Amino acid sequence: MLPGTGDFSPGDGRMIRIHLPQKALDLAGEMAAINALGSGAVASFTGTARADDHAGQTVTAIELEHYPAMTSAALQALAETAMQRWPLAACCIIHRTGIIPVGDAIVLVAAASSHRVAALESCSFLIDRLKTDAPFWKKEYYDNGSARWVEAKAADTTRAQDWNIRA
Amino acid sequence: MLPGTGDFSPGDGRMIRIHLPQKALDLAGEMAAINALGSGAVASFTGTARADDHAGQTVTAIELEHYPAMTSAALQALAETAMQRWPLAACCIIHRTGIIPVGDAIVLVAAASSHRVAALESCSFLIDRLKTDAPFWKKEYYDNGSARWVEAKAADTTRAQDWNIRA
Amino acid sequence: MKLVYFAYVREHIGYDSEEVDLPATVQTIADCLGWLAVRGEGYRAAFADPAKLLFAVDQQMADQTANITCCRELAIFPPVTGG
Amino acid sequence: MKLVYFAYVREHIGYDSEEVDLPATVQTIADCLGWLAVRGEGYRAAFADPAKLLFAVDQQMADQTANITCCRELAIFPPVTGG
Repeated sequence: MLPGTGDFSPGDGRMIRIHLPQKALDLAGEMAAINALGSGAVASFTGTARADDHAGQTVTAIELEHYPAMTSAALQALAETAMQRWPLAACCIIHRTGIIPVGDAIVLVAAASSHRVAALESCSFLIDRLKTDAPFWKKEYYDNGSARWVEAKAADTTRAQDWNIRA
Repeated sequence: MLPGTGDFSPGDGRMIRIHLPQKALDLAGEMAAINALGSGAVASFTGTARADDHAGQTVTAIELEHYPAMTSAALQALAETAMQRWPLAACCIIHRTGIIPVGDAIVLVAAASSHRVAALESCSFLIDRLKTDAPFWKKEYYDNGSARWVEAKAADTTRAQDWNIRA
Repeated sequence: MKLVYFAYVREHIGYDSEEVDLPATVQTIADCLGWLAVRGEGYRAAFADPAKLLFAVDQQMADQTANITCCRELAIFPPVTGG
Repeated sequence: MKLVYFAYVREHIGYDSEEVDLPATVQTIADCLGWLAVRGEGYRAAFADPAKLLFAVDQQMADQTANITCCRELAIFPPVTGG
């Protein structure tokens, strides 16, 4: 575990959980843990490495590079922003790093609340903002041995900024 | 299994899964099945029976009554509406019925897509519309032996209708 | 025709379903509510706030003006509260 | 000062980090990019499209006008693509 990852509590019973594992995510375990809080509403998002085609080649794996000295602090700040904006009992961001074979999960974000809308909105907020604010870079490896850095999408930036103006 | 529940395919590889179990939901199994589709993006919402307080009494269990001849058709219609509105690979609605002890999940909805926004939006749509369009009625049982039918919330109706005018 | 009741409507009336022969004067759901209400206190209590009731004709949602002369099953229930 | 590079910036430059002593003329991130670019082809390639680059000063996001004379670590990287 890197410094700065783990489970944090703002001191009032609420929970922030940030992990950056280099191995397969325990999706069932993470979801069971957040459901066990008994908050009433849990929303989650899972992003998985896909066997996409690009210029005639098929993705066989992706690599997630990150900035260890900054990543966990950036994710914790993101979770704290969500906690301030919505009445959440828990916020969970698990992001795998290193080489990730196609079919494996890259990221899990989840939010627990007694309010359905708070759980749903904050879950969307967490993944939207993670995509533009956290120092991760994705490289795709193809079946012909080539590789390519994934380019950032303008639509992701627009969607992340839309949270500034949403009610 | 009731008639009309199960796994359905519109015939093009997409999947609709509707279940109305009377026992504990297998959340981990359901999430594993939808993640195994390799769609890239999976969003989920889980609603759990909470030990809420009401007029000084604490909820110990809830009962979900439904209209068996109508429920699965209503949920299937809801899933098909979501499939028409967003590019989804799969749509899953699992709703428990009967007596549900506090702490147990009542409902799981999940949507899989190659597009993050489609997964997130359709998941919200499914649970928002389920709350107003599917024939379920919730009764709370309290620790003093009393019981009460839960009243529908105007805010839920407003939110469900908001999907009519959203882009 | 089969009538089916749910939640507090069912509890007030005391049955979850019953078979009825509607008189020719009963054409719509609203007519049916009026005809049922005179059958007893349970029905009157169940239909005390008719604006709050929902209806399904042969498992399709319908409003009080819907014609039910050809329907096989009319369901009467309060606003839904699932999820 | 420590410079750290990520993704294609790192690959073009050939190092993931290096220690440098900045001359007094280098006050901002923009100055630093100009100073680094003359050090070789790898830097020029990495900074070919400076409008696309992002920066963090001591692990806080910053723009090219940020003063770096008191900073310990400057990170230079392309737009992020996690999640």
